[in-house]
Amino acid sequence: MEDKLETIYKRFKENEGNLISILQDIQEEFGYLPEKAIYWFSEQLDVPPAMFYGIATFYSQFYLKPRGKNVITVCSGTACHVKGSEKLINSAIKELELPEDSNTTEDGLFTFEKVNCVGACSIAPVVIINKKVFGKMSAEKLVKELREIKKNE
Amino acid sequence: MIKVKIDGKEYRVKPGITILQVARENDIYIPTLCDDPRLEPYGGCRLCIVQIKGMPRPVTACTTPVTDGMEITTTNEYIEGLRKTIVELILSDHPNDCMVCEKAGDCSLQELAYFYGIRTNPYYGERRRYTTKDNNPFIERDMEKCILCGKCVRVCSEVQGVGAIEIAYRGFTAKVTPPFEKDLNCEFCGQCVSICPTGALMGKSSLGKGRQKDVKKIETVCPYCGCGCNMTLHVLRNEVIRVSSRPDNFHEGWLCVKGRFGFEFINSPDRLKRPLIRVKPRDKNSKELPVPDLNDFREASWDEALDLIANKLREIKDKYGPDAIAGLSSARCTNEENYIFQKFFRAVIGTNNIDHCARY
Amino acid sequence: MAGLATVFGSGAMTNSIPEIENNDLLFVIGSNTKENHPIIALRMIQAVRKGAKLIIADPRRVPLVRFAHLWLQHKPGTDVALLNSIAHVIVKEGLIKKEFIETHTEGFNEEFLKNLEEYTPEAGERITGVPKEKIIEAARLYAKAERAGIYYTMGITQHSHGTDNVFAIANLALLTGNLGKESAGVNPLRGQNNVQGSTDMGCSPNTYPGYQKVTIPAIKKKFEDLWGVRLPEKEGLTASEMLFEAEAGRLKAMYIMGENPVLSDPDTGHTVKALKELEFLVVQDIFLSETAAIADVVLPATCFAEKDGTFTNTERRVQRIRKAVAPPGEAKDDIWIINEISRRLGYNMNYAHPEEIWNEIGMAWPAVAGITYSRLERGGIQWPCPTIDHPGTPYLFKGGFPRGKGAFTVIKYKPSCEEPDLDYPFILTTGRMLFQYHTGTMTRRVKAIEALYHEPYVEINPEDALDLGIRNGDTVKVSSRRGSIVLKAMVTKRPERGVVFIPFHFREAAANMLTNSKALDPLCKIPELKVTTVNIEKFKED
Amino acid sequence: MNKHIEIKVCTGTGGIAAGGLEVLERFQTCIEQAGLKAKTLTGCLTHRVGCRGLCARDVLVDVIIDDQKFTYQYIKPDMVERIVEEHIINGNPVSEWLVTEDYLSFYNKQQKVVLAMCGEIDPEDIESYISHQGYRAIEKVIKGMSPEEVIDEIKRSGLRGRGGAGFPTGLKWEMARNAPGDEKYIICNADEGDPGAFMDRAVIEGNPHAVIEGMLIGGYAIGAKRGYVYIRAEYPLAVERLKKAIEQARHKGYLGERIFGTDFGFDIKIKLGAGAFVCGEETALIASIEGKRGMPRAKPPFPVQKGLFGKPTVINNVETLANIPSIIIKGADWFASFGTEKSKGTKIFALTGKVKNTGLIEVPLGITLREIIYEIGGGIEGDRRLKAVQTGGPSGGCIPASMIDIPVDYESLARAGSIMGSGGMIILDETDCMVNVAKYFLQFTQSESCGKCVPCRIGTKRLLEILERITSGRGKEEDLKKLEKLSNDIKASSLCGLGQTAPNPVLSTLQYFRDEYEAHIFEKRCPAGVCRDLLTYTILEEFCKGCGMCLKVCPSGAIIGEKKKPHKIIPEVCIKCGACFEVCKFKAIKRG
Repeated sequence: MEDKLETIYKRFKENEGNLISILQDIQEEFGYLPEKAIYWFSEQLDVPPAMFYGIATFYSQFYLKPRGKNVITVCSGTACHVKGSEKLINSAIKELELPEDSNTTEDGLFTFEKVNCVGACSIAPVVIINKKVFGKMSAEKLVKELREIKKNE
Repeated sequence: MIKVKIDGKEYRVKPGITILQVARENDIYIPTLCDDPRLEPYGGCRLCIVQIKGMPRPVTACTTPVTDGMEITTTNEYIEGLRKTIVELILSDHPNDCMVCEKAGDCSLQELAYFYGIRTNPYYGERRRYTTKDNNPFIERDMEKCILCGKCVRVCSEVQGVGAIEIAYRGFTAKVTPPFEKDLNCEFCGQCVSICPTGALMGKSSLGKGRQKDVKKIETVCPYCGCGCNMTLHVLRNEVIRVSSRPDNFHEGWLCVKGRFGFEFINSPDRLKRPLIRVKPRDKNSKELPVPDLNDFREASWDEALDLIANKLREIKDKYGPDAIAGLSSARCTNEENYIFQKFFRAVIGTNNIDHCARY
Repeated sequence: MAGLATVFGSGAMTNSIPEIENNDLLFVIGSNTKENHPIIALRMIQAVRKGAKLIIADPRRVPLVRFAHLWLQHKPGTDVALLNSIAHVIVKEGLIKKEFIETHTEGFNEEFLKNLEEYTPEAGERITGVPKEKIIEAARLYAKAERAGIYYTMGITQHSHGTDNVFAIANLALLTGNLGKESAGVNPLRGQNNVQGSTDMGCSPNTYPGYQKVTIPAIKKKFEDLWGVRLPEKEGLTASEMLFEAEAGRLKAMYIMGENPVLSDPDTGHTVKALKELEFLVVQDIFLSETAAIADVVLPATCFAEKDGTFTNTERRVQRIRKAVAPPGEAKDDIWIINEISRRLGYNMNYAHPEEIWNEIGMAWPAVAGITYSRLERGGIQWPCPTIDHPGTPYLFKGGFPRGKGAFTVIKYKPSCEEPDLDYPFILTTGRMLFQYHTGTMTRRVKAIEALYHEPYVEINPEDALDLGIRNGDTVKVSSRRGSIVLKAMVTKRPERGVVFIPFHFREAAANMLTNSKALDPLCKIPELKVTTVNIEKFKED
Repeated sequence: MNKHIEIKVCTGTGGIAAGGLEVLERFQTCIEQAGLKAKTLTGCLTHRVGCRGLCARDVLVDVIIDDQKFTYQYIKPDMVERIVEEHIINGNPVSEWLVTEDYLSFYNKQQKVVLAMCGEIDPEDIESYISHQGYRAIEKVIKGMSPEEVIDEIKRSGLRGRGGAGFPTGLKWEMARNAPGDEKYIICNADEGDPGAFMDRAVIEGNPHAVIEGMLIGGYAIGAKRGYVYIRAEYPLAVERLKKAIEQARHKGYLGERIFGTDFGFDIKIKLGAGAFVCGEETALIASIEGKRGMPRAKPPFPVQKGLFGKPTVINNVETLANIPSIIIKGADWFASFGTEKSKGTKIFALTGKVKNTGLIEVPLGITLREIIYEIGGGIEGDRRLKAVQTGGPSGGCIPASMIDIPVDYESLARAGSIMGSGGMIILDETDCMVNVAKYFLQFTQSESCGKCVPCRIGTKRLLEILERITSGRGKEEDLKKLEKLSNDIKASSLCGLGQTAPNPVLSTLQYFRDEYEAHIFEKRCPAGVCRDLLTYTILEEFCKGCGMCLKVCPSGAIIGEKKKPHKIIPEVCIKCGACFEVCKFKAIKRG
């Protein structure tokens, strides 16, 4: 872990980065923000860890816990909303059997989340499955896709 | 100097200062929960909104600098209506358990609720609930009472230079917290406690010891390091129950952990209460660190102890001369005590063998 | 203090705490301000926020380093070399304030300049371990600042050449004219609430109240008249000398009021032995301290909250303390006790209230004559304050130095008494931590503090720890030529390699079991608590 | 057979989602294969192009043979072979796949200034931009205009900020230029956070160099050497293209030191947003670029006085900056010839919702909503009835169908209780519940409130709770008054634009659709049939054929019945998800 953090630290120095870019880099590397990594940087930069924590919890992009292997994102922008994204969300939650207090399945295979508009409103409703954008999605199609992934795992 | 008009009256003021500063200097009341003259303006609570002629919407007095010719209205029905809504909103997300709250009587929010006569609140709804408790030994953090004024966060970073807490999350779920919601681990100066407008932050050692009524407040000086911080001892029934410091003193009311929370020794059961006379002879051969043990002594009356000392000192002086006696004074005694101690050695014993441990 | 008094004719902080905020440069050397003078550190942080530059010279990465623009991590005991090489650069680059030197100082001569010559930045680097670029930068920052203040504490004074260190600091301020003006100066920060006061009050073997020398006949006469008795002629013993005299059997009785030298003085073994040699030992305290434990008579005294009086803080500010609660049991305040003993010895003091004493002090020392209890009701007053209408003095030497001119001193770097060798390869420096205070008689009786900070520890650099096979939290044995203690290792980058730090608050592992009482500064007799060589090993239970 | 053949495949986010990259790849392989066989297709190019607007019909492909252009719609990879064979090789366009007539009507009323090159040039190739007069504007500026002249030109053009508030761009530049300080910054705000808006994404994806050139000119005008693009991390393709564009511009010497051999130097850094809508607010955006929590602060001081790192800073939105090069090249008068008296030029809208042609449009300001909806948008989906137009996203409002003849400009929209906003335009029809729409936006702003000020942090939460009560049938008469009062108080007392505008969706729906609120509160009924708690589903026995489809899809097991016999819904078990309603082919399920 330390080697990876050193690399991020170097990049931060070279690119005149800031605390947000450090967190983005850590997340890029580890998939989430490990507590240890934050304390490591806190010591390197003599910046209180609380400051990192404040930033990490402010921006919705950051995750403090590891995420699922497959990330399903349903857009809930206005266009998607009026075109029925609510239904997609309900069917996905049901299909994935998500626990009450978490958006990641217990087996760690799926993370499911809503996002504010991905800017593909003209093909609403939109779902992003592992970074691939699916437009004009329906609940049936989404369930089919999810089952497909489950089958291949 | 520039001219501004506040509520119809003209004032000549320094340019660049804020409307709130002008108001404070001229004793014009504008309510605020998030402003403190010792901190950077924040503009979060919005209670200090005022109207300025020519501006489309109200602005906050704490963040808006005065400009020449500015015409400011600090109070009217409209503004007071907005302020009342703000207080109602804060109260709608507050435990409102003033009956048992440590801060009652000294709480800015309670004061505002009283001022605006808020008995029933038109706004109600979800309230923040926190189940985990902060187990640090110094500061009670009841975040359900927190109104997110951010003063604690600012004092911790701007004044104390620590940054142990930060506002985490956002919107309705925003919360002042140490990193990763752990127990607070900081310098425990308690600056945050002193500046908190509500009962969200309290000193643990004072909890349940008494509120404002009947508390005597005595101005004195901290017994620890040489900074000489002014402090106020809150005394109830012959017990110091709390220490605070006035923002208008020369250290601006700041204290450190020892000054603010280190007063418990006053009431320690270990305090010496009667003179002691040694009964167990000293073990001259041991160079080990002595272990204090009351069993080595017996209690004595003052007369007995003082007579013994006087006699012993006279005896030694007579036998070996005054220079066989020496005194060590204390850097923690008062000037007056130190003065008479050295006077005692010089004038009564007759020696200049007088020093204090921390003379260097 | 003795050092400063020699240079300027007065030994105290030249400037006051609120002024710090308007400094544009702060040079903090040998002071862990954030932990030992927390509220003064807040002013420094404010100054930095307002744009001041902060230079810190300290062998440890003290918390204030977070706010520093430049941190000089010099080896313990090399302060003179560091300060002289900074002075060297200031002179060489022509950054001195000529006019100030000409009108206000003396001793800026050939000898002084010649001595500085050898302290090139290169030489400075060799001795102190601080890169020469940083020495040069520090010199430029300090000399070019409009208002530069120097702040130091025991990290400067607790050395066998502590006075030299102070002289070297004074030289810097004299070279750059940073005296006699606001937000500058030379500022020793006093470690205890009333050190300033107890020195002011004449609790020292060579001066009466107000730094008036006991050896000057006219002064002696003045006090004899005031007190109505004949007074002794010769100077008395210093605290460290008292212990040597006691050990030798020549000092027979001691009366210790509110101090705990067993824990706070160097070489505990020596202190204990010396005190035990006494025929009669009286200790007056609020707790049964380690020193009281070996006393013949222990008298219960009152604490700050139980009495009236005044304290004088580190910036010469005299302030009132007030009685808030009644003392426990039969405990009595010191004034009553001394009154009583005096009476029994045939001298009637009979002070009814501290105010009477204060008024007498005003008669004895003109610098506080203008300070009265009724004036103090409105807040503290900084001495000198000679008359009732004088506002007090925030900063000293506005019109010049009391001794006439500020004196430059020729100072040579001398190594500390102990230098690391094969048997004792580490340098131990002792000091305080934020939460505990001095020997802990008060703070160790505060539950919250004890809950978190009850354990003694030794700070070790990670690389040293690696070499010794020590991990964070391991139990280690630290030994010196005088003794050994066992405590937890705290592996941290705070000290540099080869240096370890132990706070001296803890009786369980009393740091002063290790320190040296024989290495004293020749002038003021302060012991070298900041440099002791020690060995460290992993502790094995026998 | 030396024909010039060009094939343009749309690969914006919409295009890619529809399979644009696969289509492109298929074209490349097919042509290669064909080329190998016939060795005749030497002049053929395949291009990536950005969004051309009508994303609903993606993948759109242009086949241009010797200036003869044919556009195909809804192209899937397996259709490519036939197009290559029949059209490119044999010269017979596949007529059933070509765009229909209404495709053209989508473009007729549009006026492309900013989007002129989107869909025409390859956004990943700087030469493609240069060949369309790219970087000619900055050359003109640097070589022949003083900063004051540039500012004057922009002022004369009447360009106003396209991010929402419509502050005159030239004036903003002038204020920054006049602010004391030797270090200044220009920031491109590409943190397009409004749900339902994607103009900035499309512009950067389709023509990133125009934004860069706009920043260069702005930097020159105000005296900045450094620019930042603050862009959403949720737009990976836009970020990628922007990065490439900046690198290419540096390589070509348009960015860096001594541009065009003059003393002027300028460079751009990209800062990725991390997911906070409030960072669209200028002071919050600045905090975020500095690496802090994106909390707004009170103005004054304004960013043009004290902005990024405490230095004078201009923040312009993507579309604003993309307008700049054309204004410089074609002149202020040309630009001012579009639009109305006070609102000059064109505006891009993301036309979405219940309209037939959804997509990105650019129209001259002053056009009516009717023209946009019925001529460009082709009317309402399913020929249902228009109910309202939502503009300005969460800060805007809903304009009722009765007002669709108002011109689209800053002032008219404001008068109608909405705002221009950054360009989201969502068409709502009779099946949309306006209370639900207001609740949707409040949900959004409430979850995006930074929490710094009381009215926004707690006020929006309470507004949302009231709306939730109303839509779930627990609304009371007094709630309407409360909504109005609280909305007005939040607007008046919030710290930043987010809170000051958050109640707009509530206020405008209350103003125009009060009857819907009243139906929810007094009749416990949702007229549009959207609010789930107020709906009941019943099976009409006379229509039910007992096919069992509803029983199969019901997630809660609320439907019982034997095959071939009428089914029944058990109301206590029904969770009102509407699955049965949608699946029934016989209209046997009644919702009400």
